[in-house]
Amino acid sequence: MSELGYTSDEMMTIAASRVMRNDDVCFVGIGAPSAACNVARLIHAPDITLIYESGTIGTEPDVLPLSIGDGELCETALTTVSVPEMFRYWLQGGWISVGFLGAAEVDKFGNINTTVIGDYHHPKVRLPGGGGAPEIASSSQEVYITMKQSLRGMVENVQFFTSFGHGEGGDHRQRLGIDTKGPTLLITDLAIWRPDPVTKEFTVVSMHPGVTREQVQETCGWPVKYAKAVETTPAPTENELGILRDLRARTKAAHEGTKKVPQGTLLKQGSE
Amino acid sequence: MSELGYTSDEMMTIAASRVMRNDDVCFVGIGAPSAACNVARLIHAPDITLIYESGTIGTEPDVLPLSIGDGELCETALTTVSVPEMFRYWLQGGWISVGFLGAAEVDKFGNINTTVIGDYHHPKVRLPGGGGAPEIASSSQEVYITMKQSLRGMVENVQFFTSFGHGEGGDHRQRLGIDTKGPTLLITDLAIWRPDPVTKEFTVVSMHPGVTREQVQETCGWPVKYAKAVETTPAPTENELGILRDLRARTKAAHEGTKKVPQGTLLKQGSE
Amino acid sequence: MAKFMSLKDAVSENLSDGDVVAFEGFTHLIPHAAAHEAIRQGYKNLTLIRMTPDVIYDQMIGMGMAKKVIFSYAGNPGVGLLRRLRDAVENGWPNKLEIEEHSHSAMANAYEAGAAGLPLAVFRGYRGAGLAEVNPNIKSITCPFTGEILAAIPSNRPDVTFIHAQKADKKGNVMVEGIIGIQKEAALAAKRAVVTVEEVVDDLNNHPNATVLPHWALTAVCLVPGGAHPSYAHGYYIRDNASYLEWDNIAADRDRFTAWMQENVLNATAEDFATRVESLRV
Amino acid sequence: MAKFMSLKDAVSENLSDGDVVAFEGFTHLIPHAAAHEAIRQGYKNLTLIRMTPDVIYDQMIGMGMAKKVIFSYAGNPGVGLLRRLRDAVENGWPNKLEIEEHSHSAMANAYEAGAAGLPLAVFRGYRGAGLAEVNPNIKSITCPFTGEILAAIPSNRPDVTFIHAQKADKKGNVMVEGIIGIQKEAALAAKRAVVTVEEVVDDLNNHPNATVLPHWALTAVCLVPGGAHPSYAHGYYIRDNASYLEWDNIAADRDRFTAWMQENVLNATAEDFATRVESLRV
Repeated sequence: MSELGYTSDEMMTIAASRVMRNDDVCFVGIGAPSAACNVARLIHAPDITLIYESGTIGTEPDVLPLSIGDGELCETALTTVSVPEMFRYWLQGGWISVGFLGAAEVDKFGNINTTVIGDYHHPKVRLPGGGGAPEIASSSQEVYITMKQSLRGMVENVQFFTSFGHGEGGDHRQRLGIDTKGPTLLITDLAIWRPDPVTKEFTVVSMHPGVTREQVQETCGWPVKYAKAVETTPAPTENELGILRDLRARTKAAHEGTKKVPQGTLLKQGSE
Repeated sequence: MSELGYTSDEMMTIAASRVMRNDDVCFVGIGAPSAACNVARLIHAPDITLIYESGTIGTEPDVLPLSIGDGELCETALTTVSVPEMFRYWLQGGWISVGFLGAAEVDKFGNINTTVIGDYHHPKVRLPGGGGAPEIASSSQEVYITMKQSLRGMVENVQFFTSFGHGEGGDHRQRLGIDTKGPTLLITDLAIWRPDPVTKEFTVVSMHPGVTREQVQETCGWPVKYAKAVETTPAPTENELGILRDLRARTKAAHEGTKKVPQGTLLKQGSE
Repeated sequence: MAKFMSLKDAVSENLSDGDVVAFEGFTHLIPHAAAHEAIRQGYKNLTLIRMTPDVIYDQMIGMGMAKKVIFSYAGNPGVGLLRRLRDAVENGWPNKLEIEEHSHSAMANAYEAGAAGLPLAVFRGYRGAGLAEVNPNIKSITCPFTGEILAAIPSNRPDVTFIHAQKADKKGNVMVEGIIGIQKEAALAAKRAVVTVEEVVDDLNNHPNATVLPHWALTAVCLVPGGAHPSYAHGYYIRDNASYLEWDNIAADRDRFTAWMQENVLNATAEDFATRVESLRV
Repeated sequence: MAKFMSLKDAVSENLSDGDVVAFEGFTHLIPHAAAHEAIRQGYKNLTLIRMTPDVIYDQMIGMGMAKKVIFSYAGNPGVGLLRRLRDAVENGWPNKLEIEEHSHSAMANAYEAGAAGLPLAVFRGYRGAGLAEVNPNIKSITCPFTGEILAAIPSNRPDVTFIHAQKADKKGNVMVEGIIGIQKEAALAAKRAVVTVEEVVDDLNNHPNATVLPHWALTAVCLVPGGAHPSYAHGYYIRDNASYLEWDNIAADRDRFTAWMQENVLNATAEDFATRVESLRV
């Protein structure tokens, strides 16, 4: 924790939580997106609908799930449907207002790679692959991305288009017949980015308190562009920090105190 | 009732019930097929699976249903699925061993018309249409038809191919890419008919007790052909008649004794 | 986002002349009250979609509200023919009626594809069937992997769908159970979905995999106890078979039909449905 | 027609070298016991299908049983990568592994289409996605009504599917509830379906719309309590997260992997699963 009284990870999660609206229907990626969405639900968006690709609709977990198929997601859901129904009726059917994704590798146009490092057929590193992301990225009305900045993570060009953001920028989505908005927001541990209205390149619109432009650039693999007026992200409030920390403490405590390990709590949050 | 101690309708229903096997998975048309299938279930095929197109799988109604969507079908079913699932997974998926249909109009090749009398676009009589029949006829492994004989009902050529039997006969099904057997049995109030192995024309293989060839021909709109050895259908046994009459009595009594009219019992059995 | 409102308001806010509309229910949970409200409000030139256009579409057609019907089985379940629909098709009374006819399999697939946001449904069907020759909306696609030719029809995407369901919670989430039919698909396939329910409860208390329509997938929820009568609501009241039989006589004659509609629909209200099911409750 | 039999017999009667096989379960109800039995029986040249080929496919691949894997997400849920799968893809150990990679949406649609008896699945997908360029089984069809180009992929039709479920009745009808995932579709899409269950009961006592696989749609049913461990069975026992974490270490090293498989799979039996979940029961 820095002298600010919160960590950059907490700032990232809270900044991401603030963008979620009470009437959003959010297809939630596991890890950072899941934390942000649940903090939003606990603070200012009590009626937000959280959907996980395992089929759970309107779930309200008391602790953060580890995987997209944790039992608590089903137990607290409005209903749980089959996976084909989830992808056909709910995602492809157009009901998802926000697809919230994490990323191993993202470029300045919001294209994401979680498939391979190196050549697809002879990969240097074989990553898990896309899971639901390709169609979450094209069928959700808009896409938010959240991830920690790093030179490995934020690259000039992704090595594989696991999910399509704005492609080469501009109207590339429309040219491919994709009529949804695509990535409209990138929230990192240092800043909030939005695509330029014309070029669609991610542009810093707000920097978190105490963050310098040098820090942003050092952890980003492309020359960073800034909005004309860059704001300062409001620091986490005491209430926000309290809710987030309580949630993480519950998540941690939920298993440490018992031999019966509740699901989703022992392991670090990561991919699906 | 004739001097035989049973009606021709009872003979028809019992003859139809006898062909059902314990391991059949039967897509049941309402009316005569439904009565035959349930009599089979109560006599010699206790484990037969009866499926109605409303989505009820493995139903065991205590009284005969009136419509394909009677509440008792659901209450006694192994499970009830949505109508799209019924047609996609269970019928199109190939699980139905027998599709059991009634018919308003049938021809010698087992083609059925329940759509129109007269020109389709300017019909003399507009009938209800096919409902599930077109795909029951093509996706069930085989099709049984049961109906009372009449010159209006058994015609040289149906006026509309609501559901395709053997078309113009021979290998017409295969030529259309239909790989199921189609109509393999026609059970009327007078006789049992099976398609000729080559021409596929329905041929009398068994006549019910006391029925004459004249009676069969008088109520059939095409020149009737007979198998080399025409058998006599065994008369209904006391047990068969008892079960059928009990079922019909239960069906009748289920509503007459109460103001709360149970479903499916007040009206004459008819179409869907 | 579902709003709770009166059925009268829900119909007037969501249905317009010329709309493509589905009042769905597969024998069970037929939205009679919603159809009667639409009749009272006197819409015209509707395209009516339904797998089994039974009594309610017979009524709407007989009242001259329909220019077209898209369907797969036009019968009075367990009774026989639909006499008002026949009169329109055979004699053009009270107006000519365009028909687009499918099989159940096709219609079920068309709703499923509509709910899935697709423009078409693909299935194995219509082989040798006469409908493929008289309905120009029955086309085909060729499987690029096997060469198999499959039937293709447009998905059903109504402007508005009306369904009846057992219950809603106070947020407007709706649960259907028993013979669930095509209700979920019909609601999700539509631009707007209006649901009448038997009751509004604090908690749906549903099985984890029960059929639930979330409030944000619905436009309006209306409390109309008995709203399926003379159809039934599993767990609430049984089917009024006598009314279905009676309909066969009423619909057999234009004048008798008109008089019956005046008395039982035009001069009635949605609230009347509750009393109609009193003796049928389980 | 489902036969009750030992898992050992069910595997040997239904799985053969060279088969296309799915061991399905979407996080919940993963058929670990069935996979371990297949490993003990030492099949070769399998084509493994699964949306999320997690620990069990990592194990089967590491044991040299797979020639190809068809999948949409190859990760250890909540932990990270699959190290045996990586070793096969990156280094060809213990053998080269062919991959056919899809998205979840594609795989879910492919199972759905397989259950529906269709040769292909049609959906709106892969737009701009790199997989469309590296997977030749991603093709397209053009909607004959709107001209829209949609993705088309072959349906999944395994030779045999193994799933785990909560319970069967004595006829062999099987019920699944909670996160039902893709189990029903995977079972119905296959030529043969083998189900391991937590218990066999007199009556399923199921909700009218519960997910039930009728006995005649299944080939074999095997009583294997704990058979999903370290995955979970909703209502029976919780997920053993420690085992998933542990797997990351085991799979990181070829020798450690081989030794672990010897001790915990090759030298073990299906009956061992019951004891593994004892402390995890709810």
